[in-house]
Amino acid sequence: MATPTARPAQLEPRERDTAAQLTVEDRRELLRYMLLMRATEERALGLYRQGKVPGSHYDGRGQEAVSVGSAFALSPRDRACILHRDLGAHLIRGVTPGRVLAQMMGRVGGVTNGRDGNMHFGDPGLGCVGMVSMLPDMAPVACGLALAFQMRREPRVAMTWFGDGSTANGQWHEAMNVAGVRRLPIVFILENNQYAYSTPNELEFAVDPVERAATYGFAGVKVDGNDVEAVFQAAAEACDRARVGGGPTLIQAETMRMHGHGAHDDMSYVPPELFEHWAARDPIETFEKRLGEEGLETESLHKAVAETLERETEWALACPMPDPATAAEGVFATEDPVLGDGHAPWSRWSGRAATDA
Amino acid sequence: MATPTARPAQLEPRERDTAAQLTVEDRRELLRYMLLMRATEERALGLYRQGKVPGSHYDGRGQEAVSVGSAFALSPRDRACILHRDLGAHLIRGVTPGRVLAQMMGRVGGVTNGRDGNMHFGDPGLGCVGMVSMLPDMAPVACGLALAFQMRREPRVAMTWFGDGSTANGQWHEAMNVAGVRRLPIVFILENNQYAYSTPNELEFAVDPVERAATYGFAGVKVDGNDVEAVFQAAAEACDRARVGGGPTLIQAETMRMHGHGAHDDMSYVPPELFEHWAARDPIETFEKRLGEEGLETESLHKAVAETLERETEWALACPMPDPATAAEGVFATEDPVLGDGHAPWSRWSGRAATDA
Amino acid sequence: MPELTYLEAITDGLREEMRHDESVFCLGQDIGNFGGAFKVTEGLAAEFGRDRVWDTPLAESAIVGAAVGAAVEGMRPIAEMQFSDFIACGFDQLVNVAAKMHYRQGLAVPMVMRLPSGGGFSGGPFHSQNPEAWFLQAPGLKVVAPSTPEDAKGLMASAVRDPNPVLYMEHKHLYRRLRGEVADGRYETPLSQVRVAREGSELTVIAYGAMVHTALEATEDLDGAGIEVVDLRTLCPLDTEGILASVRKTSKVVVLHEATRSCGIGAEVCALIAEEAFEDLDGPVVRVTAPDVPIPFSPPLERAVLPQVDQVRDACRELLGY
Amino acid sequence: MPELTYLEAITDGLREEMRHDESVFCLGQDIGNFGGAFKVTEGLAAEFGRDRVWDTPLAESAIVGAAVGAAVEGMRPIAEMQFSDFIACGFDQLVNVAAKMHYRQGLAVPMVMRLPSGGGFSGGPFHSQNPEAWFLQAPGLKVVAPSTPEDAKGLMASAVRDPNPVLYMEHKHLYRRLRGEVADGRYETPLSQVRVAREGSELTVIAYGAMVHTALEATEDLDGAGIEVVDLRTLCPLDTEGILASVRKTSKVVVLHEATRSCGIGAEVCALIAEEAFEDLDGPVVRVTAPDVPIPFSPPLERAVLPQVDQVRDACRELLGY
Ligand SMILES: Cc1ncc(C[n+]2csc(CCOP(=O)(O)OP(=O)(O)O)c2C)c(N)n1
Ligand SMILES: Cc1ncc(C[n+]2csc(CCOP(=O)(O)OP(=O)(O)O)c2C)c(N)n1
Ligand SMILES: [Mg+2]
Ligand SMILES: [Mg+2]
Repeated sequence: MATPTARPAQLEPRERDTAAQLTVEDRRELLRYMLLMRATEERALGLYRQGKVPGSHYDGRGQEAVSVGSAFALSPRDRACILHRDLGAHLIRGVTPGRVLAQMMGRVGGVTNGRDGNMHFGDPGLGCVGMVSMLPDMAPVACGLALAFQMRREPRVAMTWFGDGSTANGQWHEAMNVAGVRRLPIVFILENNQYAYSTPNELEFAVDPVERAATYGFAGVKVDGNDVEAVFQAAAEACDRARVGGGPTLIQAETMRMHGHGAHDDMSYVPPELFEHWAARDPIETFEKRLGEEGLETESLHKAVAETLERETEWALACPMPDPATAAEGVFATEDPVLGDGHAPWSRWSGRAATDA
Repeated sequence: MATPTARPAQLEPRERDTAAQLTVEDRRELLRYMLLMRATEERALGLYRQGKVPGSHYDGRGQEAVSVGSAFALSPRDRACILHRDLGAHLIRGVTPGRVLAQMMGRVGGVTNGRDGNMHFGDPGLGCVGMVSMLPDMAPVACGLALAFQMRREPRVAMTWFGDGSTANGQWHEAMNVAGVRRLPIVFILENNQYAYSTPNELEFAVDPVERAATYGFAGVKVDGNDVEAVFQAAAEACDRARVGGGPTLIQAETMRMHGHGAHDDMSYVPPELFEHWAARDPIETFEKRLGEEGLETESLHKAVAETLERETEWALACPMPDPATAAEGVFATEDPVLGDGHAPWSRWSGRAATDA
Repeated sequence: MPELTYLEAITDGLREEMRHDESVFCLGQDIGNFGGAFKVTEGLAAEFGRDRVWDTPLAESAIVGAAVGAAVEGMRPIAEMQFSDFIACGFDQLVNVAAKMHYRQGLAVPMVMRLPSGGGFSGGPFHSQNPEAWFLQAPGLKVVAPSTPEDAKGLMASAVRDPNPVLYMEHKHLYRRLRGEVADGRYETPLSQVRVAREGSELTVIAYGAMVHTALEATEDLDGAGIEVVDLRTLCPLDTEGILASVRKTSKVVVLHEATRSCGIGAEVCALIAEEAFEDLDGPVVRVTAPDVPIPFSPPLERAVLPQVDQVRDACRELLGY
Repeated sequence: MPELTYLEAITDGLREEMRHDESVFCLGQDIGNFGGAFKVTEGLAAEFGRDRVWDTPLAESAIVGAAVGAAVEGMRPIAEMQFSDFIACGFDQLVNVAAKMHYRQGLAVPMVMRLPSGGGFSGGPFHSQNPEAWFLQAPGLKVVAPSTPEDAKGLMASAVRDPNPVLYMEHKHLYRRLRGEVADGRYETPLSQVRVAREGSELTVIAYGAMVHTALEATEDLDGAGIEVVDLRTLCPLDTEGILASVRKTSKVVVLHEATRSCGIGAEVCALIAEEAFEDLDGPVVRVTAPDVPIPFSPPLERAVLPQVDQVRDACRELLGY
């Protein structure tokens, strides 16, 4: 059925890294980041309810395993365009919770210093290009990042996330097709959280979009998006493949958005049974239970995360609002872009030079 | 693999028409329209070389079987958004060759009276909505036509054509996805003429785009685009299916553009072997040979077509250029749209009331 | 007459048009079951069915394109962008397909494109834009921008009945903040006619949408000067006569809008005046607009960027003293 | 100095930039093997390889988006739309992603977007447009529009080196009709500086792109009047000082462009003058532009729509006699 892909790989295939191995410490880190994401979002929601967060508020409650599991596979010099449900990915790249809270509150010290709000950010210094609201506009942009790696023969990967709703959009298709034709080193994470705002899957597409990957000439993988290790495994394999010239991968992570689209949305369109089904499969509880059964201690993580959040919240609340006199500054750049490298907490990357990703 | 389509059919399935039957007269008509298309385009090219056609010139040499075979399946009240390679479809709907020539020459009497040129036209009075240059913008528009039929519970079909190049575009995807989700009564004809301008298939997509139909939830059919009866058969089946609520079909017709993208293009990018391969499979010669072997007389058609062309050319050349004083008129409409019905030469439609399509 | 919010007036307009004509239908994201991101279409799916209030996939080009196709086939679609900012994603279908259809082939496209626009509530760079001026550089589109509940309903009726593609700019910041009397039943507010929101003879402030209220507030009692406020209501085609009539009367003009400055509606209005009413002018034509920057999220920044009452007042004072 | 056509000067500019900096690359439809629809990129694939001159699929949003991504990652992409008209299909990536990137997150986007634009050769409604004004309503984009071979090359160099997204409007009708001396090697023509194409003291005609030549021809010998022709060269950010300096000198202004009228560049220039140079004006600011219609195909219709020498002459005469 599939004709051979049109463009040969740009890079000489090299020895694949041995299958992704997680140490005990890695697994604790996965849990810690999920806890940190949830705690940060809960705090942000609290600040929103106190009226300290202007505009709207969006979070990724229930989707922690997707963002943490996938971003954990990235090396320092990989690049990420992160979605509004994926705070965990930002945290893994090295954005501190305080900066996230300051971002939401529109303060200096937030990632965009009040220029943009909500989850519309990405720290260029940590290898991230912040999303725009138009979905999924970062998919073509991520193709451009991957194109740069490919042209410079660098073994690096671009990763980008989008929702089920985004798969209906033309830009999604253009990105997938271009990535397939050029065999770009890119990993697409499709978070199927069952709804695009209030619109259920069956009004968005007639067939599961992961099926489309094959028709773009690359692998499509469906994983349990509430199992952080499964997501990680799929992402690590996809990154390995991309790094050696094996082209893109589409990973469809099945999950559920457990909060409204935004804080204003009561989710009345979600049947209670569906909600309950997913509530029983909370990604953090499931994973913590698994670790506990294996005898790992996790209680101390809760305490550490809670302490971090206190400190970070305090820091964020001490950040000033931006100076209105600066409002019109910075429309045009005067210097060339410099994307820095991100953190990469997976043990595979420690001890390696960042350039040796 | 394919999950069930999301939206149930809007129409009660009714008895399928018996498999598309072509009478001897129908088959002669297919040949006649192909001859008429080729003769009209040859004449237009001649006028272009004489400097009587301003701007550029595009034709569908070699693709006659696609446009004629598919449009022949349409009923009077069906609607068509026709591509720049598909003059045959216009002729079948009832546009006279003279109006086409006048159109190319930018004259009053041309389908757009000089407002637009080339193949950018469609006679609203004959149920056509003229294409724009942006490809494949008519695909979403055709979805809108089909949507109107579906909402009004009318057993009618929208047909639209696009090239292989267009399948890379986001609007193509949006149209296919929406058509699949709503199970619209629409027939998509993908003319794979091996190139998008100078760009060969392998730089356009990694996998044959007909494979994608299944991932949008509907049938994808690949046919020999140089066999007018095969194209017709696929189109007739697709129309029948659409008319009874069976949803869209994507028909991929394999063919070859035997002229340059435009008259300025010498096709130097086409390997001679490829060109020769297709030249030996000319859709008109092949079909005429088949009819001849079955004992059908076809010579008189050539003569009739030649005579028609003489008359029509004369008519076109007698058309005046538009009055410059009218150039700024008609930007805004003052009356509601009225799309008329098209001709439908297939014998199945004769004797039926137009409304009974 | 009942008092409705600006938002309720739009809903009322939609409902009346859908009751009046079966061929009117709505399409857009989350407009059915959910009633739309702002609840403008709330209740319509219940009354008219999910087929006539279609929850589309997230596909702006398909939404606009399908509206065009349905319109030429005799329907009267009302398409919604969830925010006007997203029109950039369906831009090509509007400016190349819808706008040029009638000029090219004499085929009318009676569709309405609802564009919830404007800022003032920390929507940030992607939920606060005022994209109306783009469409004046795409001949064939009409643009309306109601500023009152009464006009919101009446312009909706006119937009639906007009045989052309009409972009309907509804200002989000007015949705629930503004109330006004709105007549029951169907009525149409004529297109391309300015409304004199307040009469005056010493200076004219020309505005539209939410800024009409900023203009009124700024000039309500400005050192006793008689300041006329002209509400454009239709941005394309402009009511040039209505604009020039006020300019001829007052000889001084401030043009105010929330959209960014360069090549905005204000530029067109100023150019029109500089060309057609030069002799009537007693001072420069002054623009008060957002500067050429994306609309920032943080409240102090957003306030600094969006035109404020004080700025309008200062501009008027300066011009009065000219 | 060699004489080059406008088209050759663009090619020369591209070649020099690609030789100068390995991170410069081109992407677009049919630009590699075929050398582009207009042969502007001819020879580049042979010299620099098909990877640096990428024949993309027919996907404008992907082209613009990929350029944005590559740019922030340290490349300097030069993307081509086959005709500027197709920018409507990649519009969202430009106005929402590229334009706002630096303001939002301090990340520069050094990319060039080549837009072959303009009419005059029966290109019809979809191959003749001049979409430049849209981008002034999308803060964060720069726009240049060279009128001579010399500037075509020099502005290409500046556009490539600028850390911002720069839209490069290349007028198709000048491609092979205009020749001029062009220096060998790299040189940069500064952005945001008008060029006085001809000095004069009685009236200023402000134009850009192909219309600069229409302006020069129309005013070459106009009843002996000393008419200044100002070539804007950069449309965003405008050289407001350069414009106002000429207006202050001549006191009379005709603004000329090929794009349609409403909310065009001309509107912005007129508004600027009406606001900043009111006291210097000795007459209305007159616009000569295409009317608000799609550009028709048929030669007599197209001629009637595009500004012609005679119209400019008439406008100048009338204003001189004011
Ligand atoms: C192009 C575009 N159109 C409309 C919207 C408005 N909108 C914001 S989120 C959303 C739903 C997105 O659904 P999905 O892609 O599944 O992401 P999720 O929020 O479920 O993670 C919509 C329609 C948008 N952001 N972008
Ligand atoms: C959106 C868009 N981008 C670019 C073009 C310029 N263009 C005209 S025809 C063409 C190739 C089209 O290829 P295909 O779809 O295969 O149709 P064909 O001409 O081969 O029938 C291109 C790129 C266009 N018409 N529309
Ligand atoms: Mg979703
Ligand atoms: Mg083709």
